[in-house]
Amino acid sequence: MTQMTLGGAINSGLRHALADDDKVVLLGEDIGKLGGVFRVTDKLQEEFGPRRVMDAPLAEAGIIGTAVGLAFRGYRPVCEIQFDGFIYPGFDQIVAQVAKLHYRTRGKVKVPITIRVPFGGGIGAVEHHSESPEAYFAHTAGLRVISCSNPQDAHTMIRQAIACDDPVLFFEPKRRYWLKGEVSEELGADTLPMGSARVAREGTDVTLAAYGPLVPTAMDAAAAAADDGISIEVIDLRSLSPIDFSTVEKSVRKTGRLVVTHEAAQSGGIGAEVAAAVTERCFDWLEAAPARVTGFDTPYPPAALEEAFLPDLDRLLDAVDRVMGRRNSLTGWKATA
Amino acid sequence: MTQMTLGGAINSGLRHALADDDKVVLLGEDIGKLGGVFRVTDKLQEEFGPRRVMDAPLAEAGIIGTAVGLAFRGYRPVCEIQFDGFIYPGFDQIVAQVAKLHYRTRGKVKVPITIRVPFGGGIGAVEHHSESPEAYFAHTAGLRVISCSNPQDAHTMIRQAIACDDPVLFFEPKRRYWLKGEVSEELGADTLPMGSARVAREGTDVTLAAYGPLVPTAMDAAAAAADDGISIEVIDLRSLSPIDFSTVEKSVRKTGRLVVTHEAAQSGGIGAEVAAAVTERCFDWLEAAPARVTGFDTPYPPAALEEAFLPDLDRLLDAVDRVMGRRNSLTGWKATA
Amino acid sequence: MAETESTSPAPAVQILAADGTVAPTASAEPYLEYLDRLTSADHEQFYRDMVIARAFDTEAANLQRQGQLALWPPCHGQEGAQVGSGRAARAQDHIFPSYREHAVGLVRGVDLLGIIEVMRGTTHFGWDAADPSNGNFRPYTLVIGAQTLHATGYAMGINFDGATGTGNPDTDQAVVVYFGDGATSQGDVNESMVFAASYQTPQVFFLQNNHWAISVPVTTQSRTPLFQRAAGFGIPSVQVDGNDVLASYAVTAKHLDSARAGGGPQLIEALTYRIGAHTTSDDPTKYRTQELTDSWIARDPIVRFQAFLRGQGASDAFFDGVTAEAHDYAADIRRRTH
Amino acid sequence: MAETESTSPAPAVQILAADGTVAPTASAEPYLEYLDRLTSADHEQFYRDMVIARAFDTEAANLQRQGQLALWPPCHGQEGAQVGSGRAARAQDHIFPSYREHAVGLVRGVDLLGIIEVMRGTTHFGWDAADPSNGNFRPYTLVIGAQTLHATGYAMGINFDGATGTGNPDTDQAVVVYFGDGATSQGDVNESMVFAASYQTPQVFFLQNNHWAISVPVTTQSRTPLFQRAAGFGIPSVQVDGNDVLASYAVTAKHLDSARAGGGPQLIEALTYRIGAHTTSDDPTKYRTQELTDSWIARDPIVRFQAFLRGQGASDAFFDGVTAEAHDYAADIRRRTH
Amino acid sequence: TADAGERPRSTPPVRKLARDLGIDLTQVNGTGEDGLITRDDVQRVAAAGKAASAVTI
Ligand SMILES: Cc1ncc(C[n+]2csc(CCOP(=O)(O)OP(=O)(O)O)c2C)c(N)n1
Ligand SMILES: Cc1ncc(C[n+]2csc(CCOP(=O)(O)OP(=O)(O)O)c2C)c(N)n1
Ligand SMILES: [Mg+2]
Ligand SMILES: [Mg+2]
Ligand SMILES: [Mg+2]
Repeated sequence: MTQMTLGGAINSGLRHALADDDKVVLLGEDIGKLGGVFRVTDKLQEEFGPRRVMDAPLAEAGIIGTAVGLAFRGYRPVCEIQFDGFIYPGFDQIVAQVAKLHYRTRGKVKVPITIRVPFGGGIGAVEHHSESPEAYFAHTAGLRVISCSNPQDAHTMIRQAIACDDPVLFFEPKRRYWLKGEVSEELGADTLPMGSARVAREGTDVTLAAYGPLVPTAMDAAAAAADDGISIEVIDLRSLSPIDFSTVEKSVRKTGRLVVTHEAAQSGGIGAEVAAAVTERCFDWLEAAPARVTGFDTPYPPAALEEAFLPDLDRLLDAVDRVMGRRNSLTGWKATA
Repeated sequence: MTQMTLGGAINSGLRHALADDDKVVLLGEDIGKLGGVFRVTDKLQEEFGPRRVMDAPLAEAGIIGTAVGLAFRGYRPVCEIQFDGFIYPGFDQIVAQVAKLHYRTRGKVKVPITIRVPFGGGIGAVEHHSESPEAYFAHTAGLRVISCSNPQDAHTMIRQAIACDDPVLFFEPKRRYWLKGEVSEELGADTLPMGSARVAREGTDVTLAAYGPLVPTAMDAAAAAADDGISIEVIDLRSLSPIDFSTVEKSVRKTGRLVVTHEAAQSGGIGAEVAAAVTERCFDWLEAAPARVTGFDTPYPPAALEEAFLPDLDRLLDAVDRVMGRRNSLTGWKATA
Repeated sequence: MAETESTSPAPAVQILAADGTVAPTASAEPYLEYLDRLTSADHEQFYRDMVIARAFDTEAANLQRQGQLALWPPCHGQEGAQVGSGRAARAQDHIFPSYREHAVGLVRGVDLLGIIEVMRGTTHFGWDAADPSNGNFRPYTLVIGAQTLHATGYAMGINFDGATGTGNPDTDQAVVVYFGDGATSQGDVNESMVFAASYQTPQVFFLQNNHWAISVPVTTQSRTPLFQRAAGFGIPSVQVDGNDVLASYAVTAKHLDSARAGGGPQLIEALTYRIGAHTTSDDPTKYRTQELTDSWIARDPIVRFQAFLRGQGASDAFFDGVTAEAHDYAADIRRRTH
Repeated sequence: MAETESTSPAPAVQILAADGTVAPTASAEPYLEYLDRLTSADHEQFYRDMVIARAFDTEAANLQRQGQLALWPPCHGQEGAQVGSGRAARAQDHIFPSYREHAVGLVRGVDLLGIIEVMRGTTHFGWDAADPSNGNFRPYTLVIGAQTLHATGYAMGINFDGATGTGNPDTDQAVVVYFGDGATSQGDVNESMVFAASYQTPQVFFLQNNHWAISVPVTTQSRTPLFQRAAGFGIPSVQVDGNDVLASYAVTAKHLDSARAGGGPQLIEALTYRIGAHTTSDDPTKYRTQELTDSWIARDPIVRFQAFLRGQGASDAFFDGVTAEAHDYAADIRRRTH
Repeated sequence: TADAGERPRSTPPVRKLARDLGIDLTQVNGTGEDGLITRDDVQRVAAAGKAASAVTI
């Protein structure tokens, strides 16, 4: 076990992947000498050379599209998209090519491409640098979409993503890059498989499902609620496509209440799918309608307003109150209309 | 009132828009001399000239991006994307520019762009020509997303979209282009405003929400269910962002049961949002979990398989049985797990 | 002065005059050595390829009319560009087609029933490029221009593998990517040229300028000869008469060898014409005159090459044999489609 | 022959030698008449603009270090390219910047506090291009290259309005769009050239080649001088010494007039250098040497133009006045930021 | 009635009814499919409770 930051844990995961399989290549903007704008690829070019770790020309469609060709040739490309808001020029190649090739070719062609995307807000950035585009990809059949929330998962999951023969969108919670934790670089039999959710804290009253940057916030909410006599079970979804509904279902059948949270806009976000699917699976067990605590249905605001935009402890606890049927000082909401 | 096909009704709506406001310009691939691959812009270039109805170079980002500039200049561009599957190269300009400009400029800059997209399957087409990408845009704050299901709405809604100062994605159900109906070209006080849903058929047992190509299928299902003693209320959502939830809510509080349907993949589709939001709004009135009848979570299949992929009468009626708690011959499904 | 001016380009490389006589343009000079290597069996093969492709194409259009196929994109008129370039590629080369390269698929050994199956909607796939019998000919790509980036990425991989530039033209690999005049406007195609130049990929961009993107003339995409686009990306380029199968062959062979020898990406613009509709769903009478089409029919690549072969002494028996062979090919496709 | 070769380009247009003496290159000849029109008051204004922009830029970087701004993208070193081109645009022209055109904003009359506000995260907007006091200078665009298409669409609209090409250079409108060397790789930028050429828009593409896209050298984007990219799109282009404010002025003025007179789109590549970091979050020591930066500091556009003005007899009082004015401008920004 | 650790099973309107009547669903036997607590089950318990309290008073 080594103490690492979340960003450092990804760096070390990438180093393992590069060392283990010489078909692994990294490409992206500024990932070479600079080591990426978040230094997640720090020193990797120095170590593995500019052929394995490539500074691509400034074009996201070009990065994804050439990665497809590299995958055809037997490579396992790991693309970095510099910021969430710059993935859209590559959207066509991801959605119409990367996602469809395995299906199109009846399984003959595999595209083991990993697309790393630092995502989410909370770092005071300018426009386009704080987006949460994960729902676009989770709605796209043919892609795996995962997101990590702590250094160990960051390390494990990037290695699993690269080892996986399916294309994977790997969403890295950029405001947690500096979060520290113990990381084991031994991936063993007890490592959670890709695609599985994790019960991050057990509880009996309310299930709180989160992923990526909001898992620590959810853990804080659980701690605060415990003081208030409410027992929250926190689930770190980890995989957004497919979603490990059996873990969520088991929890909600126990608690009867669900709160789901993300930074992305509410309408059509991951929370809608979680709420709808859990309602389908757990209808007879539900004490209250699943509640969503999300970014608002506006573009991401200027940094000065992001605190108001991002789900926080207060908004999570308010939702907990709502599903518990309790009024509270924040919204004064009543359990039944 | 004139008898028109749905495609003809859009053509006539475009003609009105071009005639009423000389700032309206059409641009797209093959929309001029050819009149579009579906002939929706038939004769419009002949009538209004190549400056008003433009055959653009073959580049979707270019079409949307130059439309943004034209909007800055005071124009009201109407872009045609030739097929649903070709909107993705323009995704960045739509999501990062068109959708954000009004918010970014604190309301100073309006982008009254209409993006017309023939969408959906059922015409036996080759790959990329049968997609349902509407959920991507409904999840994008700053866009209006609408879809028509009959000639009158097609005519009314394209004119409303063009007149609207917000950017509008207009999804045209391509397999219904030849659907005929009476169309009044007088938009009067009784015209439904943009953004509103329509109760297409009244009923008391189950609310069936559909849009675009599946509204006629939903009407057929309601007719069939009536024979079986089940009274279905069909709601044509018409607007997918924002969704007119007050109309849906009113219906579900009456019926206690909701089925929602679309061709797009289930995970993260419009149905997830409808199910989640209706559960939030109508929880205490719900007799069963809202059911979704959608395309599968795979890429759109080859045409030979599309019948199995697309929601049809049987699958709708099966879902109706499920929310009614009835077993049926199709799935033998039980109301509770 | 530093200003660039579009000087009027030298005439396209041509070997055969319209009447089939050998009359190379001055611009053809650097390519002539590649023609010297061709035997008369090669010539006959080129002819056979074109005629079979034409018969296949005609049969497929018939099948579409009979409701067997959703749609058919004909390659009629483009056989010279396609057979010439397809035959120029070596066995170890990798081919990234768009969706109209039926004749290329044929010469690479693909069972063209795969194309039929894609167009009749029974599969999105068609054939497996990893199966050696398919000549490294990748499945079709329907999103305009997307395959150019895949081709460039693949060619990057060839470089990384050290599978090119060793000096052995018989094993050094290269990539040919096909795309249309309309496709040149897409961002992806331009980005693929950026990446290709940056990574100096062993790759030939083979642009079939058939003068139309559905109903839109090439002049809407560019007011400048398209082959000139490449120079600004640092990619050497040349324009060739695409209806001259020998010119298409020689130019492609030379530029492929140059690419495989470490010369980096190359671009060839083949001037040709889409004689038929864009697809069977299209109605060209809406946007172009029959006179224009007729003027290109007069430049038919098969007719021209037939005249050349006659000049070389090919017999009626040969032509009849090819006709019969083509007929059989088409009949076989028809039989297996039902 | 039809093959294109990248011939080594003529030297960039330059008016002032590095020491500030007037020594036009041969390539500058067509542009000289535009310089004749400048008065010494104009010259003094150019200098004032550059010095104020530099002071503003320095102040903004300080504010960032003090935690007032999330980030600052400095324009240090690019003032010659920006002031020259910005001053060349006429009042009726429309300007589409990227995110580093602080000096252009200044000369168009924008209150630069708006840029500060964007970078400190209090707004995404900054200023209203429809407000006449902002000189038709549109808000910044942070998505690389996206604004080039907006500029082209806007210029299409100018054409449609008949607001250009009437023969009156004082009212005929044109568009200037700014973008970087890195941006040239984006599909959008290439598509904007396609549309501009197709619609023959009254538009100047002003490419500031500051040699870096964050840490990536321009050679990764292109192995060919970037201005040559335009020719293949049918767009006349020229390379200019961007650190020579007079050259930047004259070249932009002439090409803008050509665009407004119906000459269609034009492209100017201004060779300059990003002296500072990409933004205050960047660490250039990771990827470039101080020697290289120093070699460009030696070509500072302000120093060079100061030498020119001294040669023209400008007084110490003038220079001191400008320094004081710049100081006041920066102090005012600082005061209003807090 | 319910699996270990799982909640009593019912539907939202029945839960609301129980809430309104002050009835704890863990104390109700479900007679519906697979033990689902129905409207009738709640009403039966309510009636019994009323009867019980009537007796107590
Ligand atoms: C991204 C995208 N946009 C639009 C289309 C629809 N479309 C199919 S073929 C075509 C014209 C292509 O022209 P060109 O590249 O010249 O190829 P050709 O058909 O002439 O061989 C268009 C617009 C598409 N397939 N993909
Ligand atoms: C589409 C997109 N991709 C990536 C980025 C991140 N990014 C910001 S600036 C930059 C480099 C831009 O280089 P250049 O175009 O030369 O402009 P310069 O910064 O040198 O002025 C990059 C990669 C972005 N803003 N937009
Ligand atoms: Mg074409
Ligand atoms: Mg693009
Ligand atoms: Mg730069």
